[in-house]
Order: sequence, then C-alpha cells, then structure tokens
Amino acid sequence: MTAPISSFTPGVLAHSDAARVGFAPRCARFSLRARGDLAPLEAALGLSLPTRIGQRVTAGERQLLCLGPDEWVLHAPERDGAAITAACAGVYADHPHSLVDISGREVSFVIDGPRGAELLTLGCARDLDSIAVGEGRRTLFDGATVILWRDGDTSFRLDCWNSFATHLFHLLDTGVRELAAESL
Amino acid sequence: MLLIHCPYCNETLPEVEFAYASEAHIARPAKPSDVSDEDWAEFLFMRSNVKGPLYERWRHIHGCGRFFNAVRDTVTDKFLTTYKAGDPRPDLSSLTEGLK
Amino acid sequence: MSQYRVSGRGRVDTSRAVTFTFDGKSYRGVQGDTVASALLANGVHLMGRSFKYHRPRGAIAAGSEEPNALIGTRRGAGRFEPNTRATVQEIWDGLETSSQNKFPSLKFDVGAVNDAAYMLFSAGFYYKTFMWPRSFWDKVYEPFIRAAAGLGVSPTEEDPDHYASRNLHCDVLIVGAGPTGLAAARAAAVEGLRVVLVDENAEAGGTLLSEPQARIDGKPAWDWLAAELEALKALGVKVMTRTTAIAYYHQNLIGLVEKLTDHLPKLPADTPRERLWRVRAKQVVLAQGALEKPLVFHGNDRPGVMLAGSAQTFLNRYGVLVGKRPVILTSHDAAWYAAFDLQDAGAQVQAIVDTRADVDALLLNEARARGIAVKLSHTATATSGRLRVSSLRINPVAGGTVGSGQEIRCDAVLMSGGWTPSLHLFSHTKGSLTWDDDRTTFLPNNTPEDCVIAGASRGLWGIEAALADGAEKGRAVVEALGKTGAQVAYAVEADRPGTGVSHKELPTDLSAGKAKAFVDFQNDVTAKDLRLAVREGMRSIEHVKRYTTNGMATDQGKMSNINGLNIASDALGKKQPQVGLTTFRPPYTPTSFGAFAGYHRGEHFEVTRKTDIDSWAEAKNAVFEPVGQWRRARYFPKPGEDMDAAVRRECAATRASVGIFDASTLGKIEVVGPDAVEFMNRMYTNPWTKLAPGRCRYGLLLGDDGYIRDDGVIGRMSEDRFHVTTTTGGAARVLNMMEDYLQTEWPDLNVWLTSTTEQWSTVALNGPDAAKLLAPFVEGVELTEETFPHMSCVECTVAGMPARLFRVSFTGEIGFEVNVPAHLGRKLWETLWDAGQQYGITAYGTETMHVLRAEKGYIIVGQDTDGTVTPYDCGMGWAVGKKKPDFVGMRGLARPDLQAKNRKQLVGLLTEDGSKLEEGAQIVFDPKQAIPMTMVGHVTSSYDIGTTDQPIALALVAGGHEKMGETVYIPMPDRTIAAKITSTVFVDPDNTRLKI
Amino acid sequence: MTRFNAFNLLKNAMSGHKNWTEQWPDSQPKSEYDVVIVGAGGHGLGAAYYLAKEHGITNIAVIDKGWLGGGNTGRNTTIIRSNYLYDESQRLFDHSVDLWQGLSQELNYNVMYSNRGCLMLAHTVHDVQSFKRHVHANRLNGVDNRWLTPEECKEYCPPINIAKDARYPVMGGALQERAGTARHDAVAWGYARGAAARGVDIIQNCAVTAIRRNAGGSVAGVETEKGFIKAKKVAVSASGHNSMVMATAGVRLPLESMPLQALVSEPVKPIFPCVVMSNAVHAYCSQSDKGELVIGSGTDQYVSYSQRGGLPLIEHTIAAISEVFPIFNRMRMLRKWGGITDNTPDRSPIIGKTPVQNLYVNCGWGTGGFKATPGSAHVFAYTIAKDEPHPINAPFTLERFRTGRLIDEAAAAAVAH
Repeated sequence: MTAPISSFTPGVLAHSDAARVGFAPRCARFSLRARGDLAPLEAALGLSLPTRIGQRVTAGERQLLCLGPDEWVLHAPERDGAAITAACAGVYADHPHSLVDISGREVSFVIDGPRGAELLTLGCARDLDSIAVGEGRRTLFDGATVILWRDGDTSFRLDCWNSFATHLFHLLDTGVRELAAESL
Repeated sequence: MLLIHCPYCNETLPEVEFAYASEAHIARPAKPSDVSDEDWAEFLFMRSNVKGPLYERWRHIHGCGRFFNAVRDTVTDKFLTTYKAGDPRPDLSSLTEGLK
Repeated sequence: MSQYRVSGRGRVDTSRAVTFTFDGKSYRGVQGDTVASALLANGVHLMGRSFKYHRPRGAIAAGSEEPNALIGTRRGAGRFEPNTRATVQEIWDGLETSSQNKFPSLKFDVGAVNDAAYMLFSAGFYYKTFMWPRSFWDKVYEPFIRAAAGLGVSPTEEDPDHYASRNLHCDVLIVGAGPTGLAAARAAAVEGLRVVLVDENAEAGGTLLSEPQARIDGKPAWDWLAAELEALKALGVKVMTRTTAIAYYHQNLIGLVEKLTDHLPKLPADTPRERLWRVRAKQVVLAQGALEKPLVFHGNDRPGVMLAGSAQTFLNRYGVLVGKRPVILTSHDAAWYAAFDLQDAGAQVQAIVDTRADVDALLLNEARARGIAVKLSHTATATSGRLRVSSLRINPVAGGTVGSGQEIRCDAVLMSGGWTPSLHLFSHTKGSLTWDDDRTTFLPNNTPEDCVIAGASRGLWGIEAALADGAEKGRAVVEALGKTGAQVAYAVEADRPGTGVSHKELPTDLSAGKAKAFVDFQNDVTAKDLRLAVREGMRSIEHVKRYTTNGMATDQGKMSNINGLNIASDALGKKQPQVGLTTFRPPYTPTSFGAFAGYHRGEHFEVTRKTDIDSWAEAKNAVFEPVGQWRRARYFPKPGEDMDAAVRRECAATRASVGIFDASTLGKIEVVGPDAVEFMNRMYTNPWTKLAPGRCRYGLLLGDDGYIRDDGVIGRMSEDRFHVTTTTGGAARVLNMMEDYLQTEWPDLNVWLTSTTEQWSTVALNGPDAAKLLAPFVEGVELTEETFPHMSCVECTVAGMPARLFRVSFTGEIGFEVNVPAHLGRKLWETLWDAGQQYGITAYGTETMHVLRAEKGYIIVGQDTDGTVTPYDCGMGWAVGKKKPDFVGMRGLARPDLQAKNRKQLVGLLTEDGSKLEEGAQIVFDPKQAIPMTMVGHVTSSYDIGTTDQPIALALVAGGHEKMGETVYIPMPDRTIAAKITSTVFVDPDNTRLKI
Repeated sequence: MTRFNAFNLLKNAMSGHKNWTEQWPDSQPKSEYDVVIVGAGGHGLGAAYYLAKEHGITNIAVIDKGWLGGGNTGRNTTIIRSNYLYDESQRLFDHSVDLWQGLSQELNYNVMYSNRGCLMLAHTVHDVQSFKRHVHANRLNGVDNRWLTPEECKEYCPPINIAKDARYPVMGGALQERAGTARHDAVAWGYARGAAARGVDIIQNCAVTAIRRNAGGSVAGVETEKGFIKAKKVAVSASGHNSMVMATAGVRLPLESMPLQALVSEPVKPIFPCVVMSNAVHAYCSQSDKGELVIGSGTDQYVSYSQRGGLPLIEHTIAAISEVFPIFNRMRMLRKWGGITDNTPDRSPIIGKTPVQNLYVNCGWGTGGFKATPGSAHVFAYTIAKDEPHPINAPFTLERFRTGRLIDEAAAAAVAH
C-alpha cells in the first residue's frame, strides 16, 4: 500500500466476523507537558489533568490521557485547535509549560469486533487486561510506539505516527483475516 | 525477555518497552573543565560491570519516557528493585527478594 | 487393510484410507497415521541412513524424540522440508516423502563403505588427520567430510507459506497434556484461573493414548480422557495441541510453536502454517513426562530394533503391530506390558529377555499365562539382518561373566532401558538438578522461575501417580496465586507403574573394539567412542559430548544423554553428577525459521517509513534508497537516464532556476520552556543566547567524548521555543540523548522536548528562482533580503496552509524550507510543482542534494565524519562557543589526542588528471612506498556529476589544514592518482548566490 | 604425546583405539609458578603455548573456574577474518589469520581452518561507502578484500537474495577470500595439548577468587578455591569475568558484559559455501562441516552473566536470515545458546600491561574474539615474557581511553563480529 496516509478517509478499512479496523477522523492533537500547579492549565483547557499514568478524562469532545509524570496527550475537534493554543498561551507567562501541536504527526485506527482485543495481541506484548476500559497507555505495537485508548472491552483506538501507519495496518489487516479463519 | 517494573507507571511490563541505559549513579562532573583526563576517562568509560547486584539505568522509552534506576542481579537477571531517577541509591542489604 | 494393521486397535480411523508416497512408491495409511505408523503398517521398517556410517535405520521411537526416521516432506512447489520426523508427520492424501543421506538408494547406499571402515572413523578422528598436505584440506578432505555429513538437503525455493505470532497472558501454563497435565489443569481451572494446556501431539492425553487398558474413576481411560477434555474446555481452559513449548525464557515467558497446516491435505485460506506464541504465565506447570531409554548393545540400531514403549504406542494408538515375532529385551517392567499387549493383539512374542535376575511374580505369571518364554539374567550381544533385524543373540550373565550365546529368530526387538524424566524446559530456567541413584537419573531441584514440575518428569511412574501429582502440583500453583485449592483424588485400575534398573552398555562376550553398540544413533556414536574420548583426557561430559558429538544430533540427546553419561562416568570411575549433565538447549524440538520470522518477511521484514510526498515520487518513477527506517527518493530519472545523467540534470536545473526536494525525513524536535536557551547552550557547541527569535543557526552536537554526533539547522521560533532539526538517521538517537541529559543531569531545567519529525512535511526549494516561485503563496512575511534574510524563520501561511518557513540553504543557492502539517505535504508539493513549471522546476533526490552540498563544502555527518572527527577536524571551530562554561563534548575535546597536531582534517581535493576519485579511497603522501603503505586519510565524498567544471572531492587528511595546495596521492589498483589539497568550498565561496 | 597422523590413526584403529594417551593431564596446582594465566580459553591456553614454545617459559599454570574451552571459545560462530578498517586492527587480525593458515600443522591438531571466504554485504549507500573504504585500506595494507557486485555476490553464495525490491537490497559486498571458519573446540584442545606437552599445568574447576599484590603493589599471585598460588606474573584473559578478577587487583576496566546468542539449524548437505555477514540486517551465517547453518545473533541490550538471551532477539535474527536467504525459511533451528561478550567503548580489545606491575590483561573482544585467538595469544605471550607490548598490540592499551586515541571500529563502520 503506497498511498499516502493523508489519502486515507475515515471509515472501515478492514473487517471480518472476528474484528474490524477503521480509520478515525482527523482531530486536533496536542502534547502537553507541565509540572507544579496544574490548576491554571486545567482552567485554560476546561478539563482536569489526571496525574496517574494511563488515566483519562473527557470533557465534551475533548479527551485527555496522562502518558507520563508531566505529560499528557489531548485530542479535540479540529476546530478547537486554535482556541486551545491561545488558551494555553494565555497562562504560559505565569505557568510555563509546553504545548506542542502534533495534529499532523499521528493518525488513529479504531479496532473493534468480538475479537478486537485478541487482534491487538498480534503486535502488543503487554497484557491488555492491565488497561482498564476508559484508560489508555503508550506502548509498543509491532515495533512502533503507539498510544492505545481502551474504549470498551473489545474496542480500542490506536494512535501511531504517520509513517508507521501502513506497516501497522498491514499487520492488523492480516490479523483480521487470520482471526476470522480460525475455527473457534 | 525481562519483565521490568517502571517506578513512574507503577506497572511491571515487558522489556521491549524499555531501553537499557547502562550503569547508574555515574554523575557527570559539575565542572567538567576542572577534572583531570583520568577522571574524565573514568566518567566516560570505566564501569564496574558487576557480576551480581548491579545499579543500572533503564528508560521506559515506549511508555512514560522516564529514565529510572534499577538494581538487578546480573547472574540471575532478577530485578531486586527499581526506583526513580534522583532517588538515593538503595542499600543492598535492605533489598529483599526481587520484585515479581 | 495393510498386513500389520490390527483391527479394533488404535485411535486411527481405518475407514478413511490416506495415500502418500515414500521414495516415489505409493503407500496407503489411514486417517490419524503418522508417516512412521503408516509405513510400519505396510511392513516397512527401513526409513533412513545414519549420519556417519550410513547404516540402515528404522524408527526407534514413536514421537518427537526420534533420531533415525528422518525424511524429506514435500507439498508441491516451494514446500519442502528436510529432516522431518516420520514419527511426528501426520499423513494426508498426496503427501510426498523421501528418505535421506543415501546414494543411489535407501536399500543400497554406497556411503555405507564408511561403515566397513568404521574403525578409522573413531571419535574425533578428523582432529588427528587430514592435515597433510596442507593444501588438501580445502580442496579434498573438507569437501569429502561435508558431503558425507548433513542428512537431508536444504530447500531451494522461497517459502510460499505465511507464519504468525501472538502474545498470550495467563495465570497458569501447563506443558504436557498427559494425565499429570490434565489433573493440574483441572485443579487450576476449577478455581477460575486463566489456564492454558499445551501438548506437542496431535491430540491430548499423553500416555493415556497408549494405555487404553487403564480405568480412571471407573471409566475406561479413553472415555475418561474424552470427558475430561470436554470438562476442561467447559471450564475455559485453552487446550492447544500440535503445540510445542520450545523454550523457557526469563520471568515465565515461554515460547510455543503451534503447527496449523502440516497435517492438512488442503491449505485453508488466511491460515498461517505455524504460529509462535509468546506466553507470559504467572505460574508454569511442567508435565513433559519421561522418555524411554534404549539399551546399548552391539547391533542395537538395526531396523526393527525399537523402544518397547513406542511399539506399544504404535499398537494402541495407531493399531499397528511393529512385528509379528518380536523379542523383548529389557531392564524395566514397562517392556513386559508391551509384550503382553502385542501378544494379545496377535503377535507371537519370541521371548522376554530381562537383564535382571528378579522380576515381579505378577509379570512372570502374566507371561506364563500367555505362554511367552522368559529369560532372566541375560544380556544381548548382537543382532543380525541386513536391512531389518532377523535375530537377536542373547547370553546368560552369571557373576559378571557372560555365558555362551543363543540366537532368537525375530522380526523386531523391543527394548527398554527404563525411563528418563524430561527436564528440558526445566533446565532452560537454569534450574538445578539432583542425581537420584535408585532411578539412575537426574531429577529437578530448584528453579529461579515461578514454575513447578510434576509427574513422570520428576520420576513418578504410572497413571495414578501422575494424576495425583498433577492434582497436587496444580493445587500448589493455585495457592501460589493466592487461592485455596481443593484436594482431588483419582482412582486408577489396571495401572502399570513399574521399576527397573539402568545400565551402561550391556555386558558382552565380543572384543570391546569390535562392538558397535550405539548410544547416539543419528550421529553414530558408540559406547566405544565415549570410552575413547575419556581415554584421551576428556573428563567433563561437555568435552565428551563435543569430542564424540554424542547428544548433538537432531534429537538433542533425548535418546543418548543419559546412556552417554552412564558410560562416560563408568569410564572415568566417577559418579554421574561429578561428570555432569550437558545443558539442554532450546528449542525442545527443531523449530522452523518461519515460526520465528513470523510476520516479518519481505517488505514487512522491517517498517519502511514513507513521507506524505513519497507517493508522488513513486508516481514519477523515482529511484529510492533506504536511509535508516525511511526510504527516500535518490533521483528522478527521465526515460533513458541513468543515475549520473539524472543527477547532472537535477544539479544543473537547481543552480540555474529552481529545484524542489522532500526534506520531510529530517528529524525535528520542539524544545520549549523558560530554560530552553540554557538547555540549547549546554547541548550544542554553539552559543544560543544571542540568537534572536525569528532567526536560525547551524547547530553542532557532540558526544561527551568530543566527537561529532549530529548536526542541523535550529530555529528560534520565540523566546522560549526552538525548532531543532537533526539528521534523518539521527532523530531518535538525538532525542534520547537530550532526554538523558535533561532527566539525569539537569532535572532542574524547566524545559520540555517533543518530537515533531512527523508533525511536519518539509518541502525545500533551492535555486535562483526559489523566492520568486514561493513569494506569491506566502502570507505573513515578504521574501526580501531585508524582511526575511538568509537564516530566518517564521510562522506564516503558505498556499493557505499553516506553515513554518525557514530560509536556509544546503545547496549554496537561495533556499527555503516550508514546513506544513504532515498530511498537507503532498498538497503543498503539488501546488509548488505546478506553479514552478514556469521556471522549469525540477524535483531532485538525495543524490543531487549530496552533490550540491559537497560543492559548498557542507558536511554530511556519517559520511564526512565517522565518529572519530571533531569540529576542528572539519574546520568548524567557528561553531564552537568559546566563552561557554560547558557544553556536551567540551571536556572531551580537551583530551590530549583530540588536541594533537596532525589529526585527520577535512579538506577539498582536486585531481590533477581531472579524474573522479572513489569514495573510501585511501590517501598517501609518498606514492612510491611499498605495501603496507602509511595511509594519511581517505576520500569521504566525491562527485563528477555536479555543476563544477571538474570532479570534486572531500577528504580527511592528516594535518590537511596546513597543507593547502600540496599534492597527495591516491593509489588505486590500476594506477596512482595525484590530487591537490584545496578548500572544501568549490562553489561561490563568498555566498553571493545566497542573496535574493 | 602420540603424534596425530594417518599412520597412527590406522595403527590405533587396528588395536581398537585402546592405546591413545590423554591429550592433556588434569593437573593440580603447584605452590608457585613463573606465570599464572587466568582463563583456559583459546587466548589463555594459546598464550601459555607460545610462552613455552617461543619464550622458554614453561613453569606456567593456566587456571579456569570450569572446563577448558568452556567459555566463549566453545560458544561462538567461528568466523575468522581480518578485513578491518584501522591499520592497528588489520595488523592484529591479519597476524592472526597468518597463524591460522598453519595452525593445524603447528599444533599437530586439525583445527579445520577453512578458507571459505567471508562476504560482507552492503545494503545501503552508507554501507557501500564504508565497505569500499575498508577494501581500499586493506589493499594498501596487503590485506585481501575485494568489492563484488550484487551479481558476483550471488554467484559466490547462491542462497543470497539480490532482488532489487528487497527491504534491504544487496548493493554489493566486500569479500575476503582468506577469511573463513575453524572448529572452535579443536583450537582450545590443540593449544592445551601443545602447552601440556611443553610442561604447562592446566588446572580446571578451580576459580580464581582474587589477585594478590605485594606491599610494593606488584603482583604476588592469585587466591584460588584450592588456595593461594604464588606467581611472578599474572595474565588475565577470562572473558566474561575480567572485570571482577581485575577489580580484585584494583584495576577498573572499560567493559560491559552483554549476552550474545548464537544458533544452528538442523544439518543439511552443503548449500552455503562461505561466511556471509550482513551488518545492516544483522544476519551472520556460515555452514559447519556437520552441515548445520551456524547463525550469529546480536547482543542483548543489558549487562548479564546469565548466558540466557531473549526471544525477541532470536526472532529478529531468524527474520534477518530469511530476509537475506529466503530459501532457508522452512529450515529448522536445532539448538540455540548464549555466551558473554566483554565490550569496550570502541569495540576494540585491550591487550597489554596494566597499572599493576607484572599484571597483564587481554580482554574486550566483544563479539570478535575467536578469530583473533592465535594472533592475540601470540602477542600476549610476547607482552608477558618481555614486559612490553609486541608492536602489533602496542596500540591496544588501556591508556587509550584517557588520551582519546580510540580504535573505533564500531563508529567507523558499524561492524559487529
């Protein structure tokens, strides 16, 4: 598959009775880094900043996941991008932090179907049961750093950098067919 | 493949998420220009390479991204403990049987 | 039905015939047969030839431990494997198999002359000869040895199958689905634990499959087994058959390989041939059972000589009589039961020969009841028969002396030397073993892993003991996981536990030198060889093993290790533990490469990273090159152009009008925070404090050893925000290095790093028309010398896209790098491409980029530097901040050798004859010297396809900076080239072309 | 010592091989030696052999904590070559290759040195530049190494895949024809037999627990499980244990010991005629005389003495083999094992004197020690005997880490093995 990732359109890319892989619509993505008093940032962003790694908060269409002791990833509708940048810029002087726009850096696959969780075991060495529904983690999938958002028992979102997407999709696509071919 | 406890994530995870970062507690001299060639070579290259409990560094590079310290028995490869960067070097005798 | 098939016996489906071929001849077996059971059912025992002596061999075992019956298996084009165990490969209609290591045929093999000369081919014989004349080793001796060795032939075609892998996490993994494993599985499953039960065989059951006579909890063994498997599945146990636990890694990671298609007549779609499972289990139960030991005596390798337990398996599992007139030779009770089963199935057992004087009266009665002759206190001293055993010579042993022999006619010899617990996976854990004198075997002791070992694999014989221990160990595991397990008891009738004694080679009346008593069948290692090794000073089992190759065959010592140890320790006059057991090494059974390679084959061997613009280049027939994980367009050939022509055109066009280049792969790091500038001052050699927002600067990164690690242009987007670029290959390394210093050495700094490599697609425009082309698309800044001078950067809009615009040049021409969000890269590229047509815009690749930068003397880290080069070496002292108190590499640079005179320094070279130098060519001052020459440097970059009127080169030359204008020499194989040392800048030294 | 030759083999065959004598006695330590060598691998036994043969020093003990040849000597993939980049390395390894040529005759023990050639494949433009630099440097040093086109690579070693569309296409290769392989155990055994015949004591299963020094600081001897052994000189070449042993003498080394794994396939008839190294892909392969494909893996990332390795590394190694040699995908792995490699920062060894008088060290061979066995042993013996380095090992000092005069084969060429 040599089509550029930018030519992917949201929707289902591969599916079988066992599992389904979709391409998520584009959204605004930010990497947020901060220490100390987080209240001003929380006010600026309109959501609280969870401090346990893997914890997630949702406020309206904004979703935020704690990735490290001073690191969060924020997903929001594309139209919110400018506002978020401005809001954080507003508090920077008194509460220095790092907000970096990574909207263009990553894409997300949506994985679900009855064996969606198993599909991920093709490339992920960690025990998926350790990611509670409603949480997320940064981890490794088939050699690439990814962020896994667990949205349900068998439904996940997988964020990866653009240039890994086709490689990872190939494995997911193979797995979708492989799982379907298994006599259960 | 080892299982490693990340003191920041507070989870025990497969080695593939981590990158080894060599011996721990080898501080870079505050004023490098003041140290002798011998001391600089010591800092750059000399390692205890212990056969037994080794103070070492790992980075949870595909997870939280943090560098942290560990004590691991290089004969059995069992971790005795892991702790955050900057925490004091734990006393060996105080370390109980490795983390599970 | 085939003549040796017994109706009403076995678990095979005799109503379903299956046809396969062996050495071109067609045979009929039945559904459920292995190649071995099917051939035996047809009366075929001769299945292979041995490694060294090419002796005729048949199956000695019925399972994966088989050392002799190795065959080639084929399924049409591309699907051939050598050395497949006939005792494991299940048959299917159309399977093609062939024997190995023979010429011209299995029945008549000229290689067997080795057998006649076997006295010469003693252990380690090749260490003692083949040395004269010296030249003969490569030409004559070695080819002979290599051709003689090697068993089967390699595949010669690419493998059309695909392979898979998966990760699995469970509470309890149980290896071996015999009675022990089944009982352990139930104990864990009833507590609601995640249990995985694996077995290498086609069906679960282990010894139960060979012992239908037993009754468990009142049910016939096979009924109990069927019901139990159903129950376990109902409890959620994942039961995996045809699945071998190949290796035990750190912290309870066990590798499993599941065979999915080798037994199927038709290959199902989307189904891998094999799947590697990486299982991480909280607790592991090893229930691998035990392996029967051969007896070591002269002629114990003849086709038809087989393990008694295996004969029993062939009968009870496959319904095959391995012989109609078998003789039993044993030192253990187990073989007596084999005799009874075969007799009851219609064979005439010629005799039961037991080396022991006293045998359980019950056994004697059973034998008597069946009218089977019994010989106690006997040894075996020979067999006869060319391609199949036809008689066994036995002798009475009294008071250690061997009496006169007697021949027993037979068509099979079923032997048992007792049983060896399977400790393979246990010893992968680096677990310790203890020697058990009664059983003359090693037993498991301690292991560092969370693992228990149960049943026959710790020396408990019989089904009842196995079930009891399995239940007990299962409960132990349950309790280790913090639950309370229940006591379970199993009632077993018609069980067959047994006892026996263990032997070194059996006593004989033959002269020791003559006896061919095999220990390692496949490698043709005899007891005599082992004793010779000891005689020659090999005192450890490791030495004996390596000297004789005992235990190094494809069964990895499953048949030979313990017999070898008993003989070696006897020869040494030491107890076995003092001689030691060779470590069992993974995998448990030979495992296909494909299973390890898994999904990572062909284009998915490793990720190929592509930019958003890559697809445009592909459409334009660009030629690509791998750079790190990325593939980059190297050049864009027009029809009929080779690389030189294309690059020459691309270079010329860029200098003449404008060239467009995809620079997206450059590493990018966003450095943000109040201490950003301080961090930059500490990391890079350059001073950053005075760099104004909106300006950029070339930055040089060293290691603390003082040598150049990376470089790139760095823009200060605002007071607290830097846009750092790195080399394509260095991106990840540099970010990791920065994080290391930041987190470990300077945690006090208030600054954060974020990789933005893939946030941006970067389009570079270079050439006199670059500004003219770009200007109309830019909103927010005017592209004039005054408003946006060279080395400026700004956030603006380009063609309606949010952009970070840099005015930089890696070519010496007016240059811009436009960064837009990655997914807009191709859109921007095409916009500029279309608009650029009026200027004859030309797309160029990495090769042209390399040429143009070399003409300006810009270095490429990794090409013009090699990890031993300092900034001063490449004449970039200007990039080193002299007033800074410290930066990474500053102290390293001060070390004596980095300050030394006459270091290799980067200079330009122009050849006197106008010829092009070869990159990597070595440089000397004195061309007349003899080899070995004193080399003073080498050519790092060299091009004759650029825009200069003569070929140019960059080179590292000792003391080069002091030698401007001097001549150096480059000795090539055919001639020596003279070149003049020049500046590294060949084009526009005063940078006039950089001005708009 | 019975001479090994076809005649004696025949003679002994006739007598049922009952008259062969032991190749080396299992000695007990004496109270004092002129030289104690710690580590009975190829390097240590070889040093003893050359000390006895060329320097007339025979009152030597070679002491090992286990069985002789039980360390990396018996655990490597037996690749032998000398086409290194730097002059210093080329001289050292080529000296070794010279000695390999006649080693079987020298030792009267067939070590099966096989000049089957070593082909290093280039998969990137950078590889091509780097390997050509090797080829030119080797040529001017008189070390054979020549450039092959992809087609020539295929011709030299047919299993290689040279498809243009491969993930890592073969862009050519550097071939050293004098390079090859040898039978690793035989090297240790041959040196042991030769040294023992000259009076050297080989003491097995006797761990050295410490190096003892005199009041003046110079070496006094070694403490062992079997008591103190006085020695005028102590030489350490105990790969995988050097850091600990030297630390007892107060000498710190720039070493990190990493696990290295290797594996063999099931034996097949000759199919693979040479040694192939593919550094970009991390595939190292040759075929043993028994017919097994002998495959080298990379080192695990962490310090360890466990001689265990990880599964992911094996997966990658095999994938690399299938990438470069696709026809082997249905072959089977027979056996996999681990060793311990001592790695220096510049991936070049340390052979020479130490800050402690009469204490010598030979270490830091990383993944490449076997090929150097005869050469390293030879110059190490010289250094021990003369208390000064042989010109060949003079550059390989401990001192270089202070001055910065590294011999950085790793940085220069990213070449492992």
